[in-house]
Amino acid sequence: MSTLLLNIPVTQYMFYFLSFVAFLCAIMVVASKNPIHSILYLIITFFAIAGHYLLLNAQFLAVVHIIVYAGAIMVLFLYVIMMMNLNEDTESHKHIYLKFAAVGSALLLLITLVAALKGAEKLTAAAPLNTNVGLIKNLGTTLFGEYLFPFEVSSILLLAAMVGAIMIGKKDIK
Amino acid sequence: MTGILLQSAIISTPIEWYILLSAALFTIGACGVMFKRNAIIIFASVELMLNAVNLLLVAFSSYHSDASAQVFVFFIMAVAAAEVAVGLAILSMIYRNVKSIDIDVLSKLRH
Amino acid sequence: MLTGLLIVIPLIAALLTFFIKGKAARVAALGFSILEFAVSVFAWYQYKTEPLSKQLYLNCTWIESIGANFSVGLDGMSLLMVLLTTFLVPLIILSSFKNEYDKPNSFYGLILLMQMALIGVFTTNDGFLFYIFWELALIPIYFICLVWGGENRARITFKFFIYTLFGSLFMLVALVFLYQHTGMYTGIKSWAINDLYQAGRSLNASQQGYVFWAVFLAFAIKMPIFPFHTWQPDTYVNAPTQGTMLLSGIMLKMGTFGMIKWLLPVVPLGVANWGSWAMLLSVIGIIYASCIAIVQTDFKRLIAYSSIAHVGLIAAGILAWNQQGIQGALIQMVSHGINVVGLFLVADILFRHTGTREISKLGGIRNVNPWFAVLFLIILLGSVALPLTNGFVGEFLLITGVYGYGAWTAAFAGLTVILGAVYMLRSYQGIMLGESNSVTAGFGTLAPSDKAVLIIVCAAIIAFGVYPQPLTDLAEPAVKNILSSTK
Amino acid sequence: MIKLIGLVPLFPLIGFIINGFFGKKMGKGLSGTIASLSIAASFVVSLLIFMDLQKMPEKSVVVNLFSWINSDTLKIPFSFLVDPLSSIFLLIITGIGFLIHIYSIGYMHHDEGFARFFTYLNLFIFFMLLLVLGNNYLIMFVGWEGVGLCSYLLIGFWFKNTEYNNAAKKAFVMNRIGDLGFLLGIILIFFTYGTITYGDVFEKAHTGSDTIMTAIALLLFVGAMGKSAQIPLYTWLPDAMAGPTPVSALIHAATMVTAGIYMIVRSNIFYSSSEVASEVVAIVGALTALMAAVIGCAQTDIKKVLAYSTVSQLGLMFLALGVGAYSTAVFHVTTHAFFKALLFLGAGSVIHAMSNEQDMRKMGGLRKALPITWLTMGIATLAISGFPLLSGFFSKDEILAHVWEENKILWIVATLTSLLTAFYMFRMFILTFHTNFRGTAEQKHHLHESPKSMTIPLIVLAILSLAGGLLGLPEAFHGNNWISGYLSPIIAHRSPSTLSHETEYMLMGIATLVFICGAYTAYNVYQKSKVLPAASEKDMRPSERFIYHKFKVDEFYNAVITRPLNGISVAFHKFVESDLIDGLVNGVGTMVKWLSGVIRQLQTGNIGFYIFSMVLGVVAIIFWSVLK
Repeated sequence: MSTLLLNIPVTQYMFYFLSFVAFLCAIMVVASKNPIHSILYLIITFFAIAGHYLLLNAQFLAVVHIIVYAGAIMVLFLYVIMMMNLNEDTESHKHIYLKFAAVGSALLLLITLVAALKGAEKLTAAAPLNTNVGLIKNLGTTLFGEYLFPFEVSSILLLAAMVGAIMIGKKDIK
Repeated sequence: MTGILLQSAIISTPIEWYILLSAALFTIGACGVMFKRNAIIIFASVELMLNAVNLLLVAFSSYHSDASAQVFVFFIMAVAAAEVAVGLAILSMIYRNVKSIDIDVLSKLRH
Repeated sequence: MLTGLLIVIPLIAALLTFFIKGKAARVAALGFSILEFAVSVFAWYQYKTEPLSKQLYLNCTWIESIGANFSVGLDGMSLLMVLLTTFLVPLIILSSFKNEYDKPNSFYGLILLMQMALIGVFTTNDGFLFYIFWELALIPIYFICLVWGGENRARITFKFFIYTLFGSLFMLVALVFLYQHTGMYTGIKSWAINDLYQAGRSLNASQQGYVFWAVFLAFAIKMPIFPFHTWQPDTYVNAPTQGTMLLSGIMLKMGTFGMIKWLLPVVPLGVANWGSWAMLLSVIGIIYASCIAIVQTDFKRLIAYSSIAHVGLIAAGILAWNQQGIQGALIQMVSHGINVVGLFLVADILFRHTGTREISKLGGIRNVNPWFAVLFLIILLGSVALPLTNGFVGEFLLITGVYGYGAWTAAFAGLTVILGAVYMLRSYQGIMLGESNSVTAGFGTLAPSDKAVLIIVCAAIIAFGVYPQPLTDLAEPAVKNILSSTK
Repeated sequence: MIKLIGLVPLFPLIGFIINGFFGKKMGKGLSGTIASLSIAASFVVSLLIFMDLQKMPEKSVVVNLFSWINSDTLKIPFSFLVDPLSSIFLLIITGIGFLIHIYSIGYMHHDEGFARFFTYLNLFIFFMLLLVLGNNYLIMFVGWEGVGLCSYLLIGFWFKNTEYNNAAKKAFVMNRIGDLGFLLGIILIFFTYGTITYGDVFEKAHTGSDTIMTAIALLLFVGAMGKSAQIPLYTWLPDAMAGPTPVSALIHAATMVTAGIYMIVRSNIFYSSSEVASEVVAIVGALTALMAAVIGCAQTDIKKVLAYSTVSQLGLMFLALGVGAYSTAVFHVTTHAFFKALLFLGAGSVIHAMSNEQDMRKMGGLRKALPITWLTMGIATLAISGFPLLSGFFSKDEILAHVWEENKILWIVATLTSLLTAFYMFRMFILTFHTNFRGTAEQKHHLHESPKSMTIPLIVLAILSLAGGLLGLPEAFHGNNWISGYLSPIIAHRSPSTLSHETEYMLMGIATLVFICGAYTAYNVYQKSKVLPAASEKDMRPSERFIYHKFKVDEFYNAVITRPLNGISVAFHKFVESDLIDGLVNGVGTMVKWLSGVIRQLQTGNIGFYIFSMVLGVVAIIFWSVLK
């Protein structure tokens, strides 16, 4: 492993860099008091994750991820925050014990998660690595072949969500 | 070109690192959900958690050379989008009525 | 086919009745119930000519994956219960003609729905279906009591509902447990009654004990047997009279019938080990309920307790598990159904004409309306099992059956003969005899519908008392059958 | 003719139905006529059947009507048996029944419930006939309970009076206590012999063990105790005098109360096979006879005196049964039916004349106003007291002779009873008909002899009371004791009398002496010294008051049975039911509710808390699965 690390430093460094950015920004999402900042940090996190996707050979997914999350969802978030005029930190502070408890239990979660996954049997990569899985062509065949029905169902879900959002958002419902 | 670059990425980085990263992101998300009171930030934290899972899925997908996991990521995205759309609509509705999205204020269900 | 028809007719009738507005609903309901009675009589005729006729059985695949079938059929025992149901429901509907109920269409619709569920319970040969009908019967009566009941109806009906449901859940667990043990040889699990019998008998003694108590609890609450009876008097008093009649006249028989068909043949070892405890409860219940009936002041409540006493004797007869005991139980189930409907109608008439059911406030109605007194007396005699009334045939066989179980048990169970006379005559004297007072002086004449029901009930009481052959003919072979299958 | 036995109970049934449905509309004359005619028809048929039976060699005929209850081996047909025993009872029931129907037409003439009275009376005859005609124990039981019902209805005939109603209820419930014993006896017979048909049971009787036979005999005797008013179930009979007097005559003297004797004679095989049972019967009978006679001496109500006299005579009959003199008991039933019915009807005539006054202290000197009643009642009094050569003399003497043979102590008791009987009967007779009139002037003004319809039955019964002894003329009088010979086919073990004629003459002499003593004492006290019973309770001596209150047995029962039962019932109702059992049931509900209240605190409504606990839960689950 160490030889690999020496031999191919570029991707390794990219991994470290992206991970560092993602981790830091994620913390900032939670830590910053201004909601707008939070969302902006979240966007950076998403970009970092998209970078990971690229590293992992999932190019199409990376693109979609940016379009959907950073492009659509986060804009929606910002839009709503702006609309509500929440750009300042309006929230009163939670009790300090509660914060400790939250952080504590989160750490507990982390430990258990890591422990659980560590206990899993050693993973070995599939022998011939197929670099083409992340290509549109491949994804398309899988999506419209094996997962055609769930795909259609998810479209209904989206439609329902859309209708629901409009219905809820309407000002006065008779 | 990219293929070569990325092929080496998955070989060079053991899967455990991805696991660790996703776990960390997931935990941060959970932490945010737990101690923030602003409903929108809670939403954002949930998104973070979802993305942590997505990341793990993609990592395993590459590892096993299996496209299915990436398809699942699509579905998760779809669900996340739906959730955000409805959730934010509800929040704006609540804000319109209660003038707050502080979850501690929203404890009407109790009674 | 006929059996299917018997279940479907009330269902359709109920649905149609829901859509009929106003008073026409009760006429329609009466018509439908009489039609149903006619069909059941035809089924009886069919049974007489060809007992195993295909007409009487229906078996359709229903939920194949769990081996549940829509399987219904009429043997002598079921036919007896079905005839009781179809005979009583028109009477119950007719007896309501003088009561003005809100939303009559729902009221009569629910009665018919109830009839459907009851017939289902009595005819089904499939454990899964049995449970469904069993619970289905609870729903209409719940609404009847809740919507048209007396003052405390919400609390009391809730208690009744939860209590019986609680018991039924134990039965469900036991049935599922039995189901898991079916198909030992074939490997195919099934809810068919014979498979459940086989499964039950293959269990070891302690397992059978658990199944016995779980199922017994459900039946004991439904009947009810001491000490699971406390929901019953309140419910009987608070429910509208027709609801009470349905509860005591027919629904109670679900429990006793269930014991004969769904409990004792299933777990013979459980019965052998624990039956004596159940018997003890039944016998205690007889004496206990009779004693309480003696000091009741409300006539309806008195009947409620007398009903507990009677049911205790029926249960004791069943638990004795011999020809006379079970046959007596079946006949007494029919007799008790008829008598108790008559008694509750009397209580209702008293309340309608005088505004009270307190025995101490009544008195001297005999002076005002001698015919009512005579009809009441006949029903009462049926209830205290005077020979040549229907009550005697059943009670004699029951005591004989219990004697076969144990002489002292029979002696204690037989105390009902004495105590029954005490509380019944006491109430008769309080209500009917003596000088009439301001409450009873204006009692007036009976409405034609009431009179008709009372006369039919009295005629049945005497007819079956003098010539019980039709009942025994139905019951005897069925009981022999079920006894020989457990030997 | 015998095949038409079904007609015998059918006529009263028809009479009952006609009177029941149309009695009120028909008017009194027609209603009474139909009722009496139906009994007359029955009587005629019974008589014909009786004649037929004499000619038959086998002396017993079974007539099957239909099969009644069927349950596997328990097969109970509705069938009738005609044999010497039932034929005698048929004649008594229909004959005396007919006379009393005639009498009632006059007696009840002013009553508004006239038709109802005859309805009940006809129904009673119907059930009584079923009782004696049945060919198995259950049919007997049908009649048994049926007559109990009629007794209930007739005691409470004047249903506006609470006291009468209570008496009726008491009679029914006490009878039911006996009935339960009877029923259990029947069931035991079934389980022992597999049948309850008389012929089959008696044939196999000895296959049962001694204990079982004793048990059967005792259980049946419990039934007889209730119906025939023996200790301890006798207290209902005196109270039963609340009914109209013809009812007392028919039901509570002549017929229904003798059902117990009929039943024991019918099942005599069990008693003759069981020493214990016979002894119990004899002792209970003797005690009842003596006790009732003592109480009878202190009563002032004319009907009460007769009621206790009935109880006492029934006791004598049971004493006879207990010593194995079955046919003698039937003989005494017959003669007793004659003279006791006569006494009651005579008393009824007196009461009728006295405008419903029953207290003997307010009567006296009625001889002139009521000559026929005086004469007939005089005959009956002589008969019951054992005046030589009258019916009661023979039957009672026969009983005494049999008791003498078996047990001298019981004989003394029985003789003492006879003495008391003579005393209180003459006391009653003298207080009623002789000495001075003590009633009000108005009553005196109204005094009249009863109408023909009432006096004719009196005369007929008086003749029967005079001549009834001919039925069982003892050998000592060169008679052949017809009744004993006639009944012999149905008696399993006959113990022919071994007494020499000399002893018999001696016993008769003693009986006569006893009669004279009793009668003379009464004459001395009430006629000569003109002693009157104390006018009110205060004037009585303590012992007298104690007897007047019937040894306080009613109070004793009240304290020992009725009140504890009520107490237990109230306790059950108030405490066990609502607090204990329902409390437990509701307690479960309350507990769930309380628990929910506690757990509900977790539902803070704070989303953060929910998420927090969710995370902890997830951690716990993962942790647990990892550890596993």
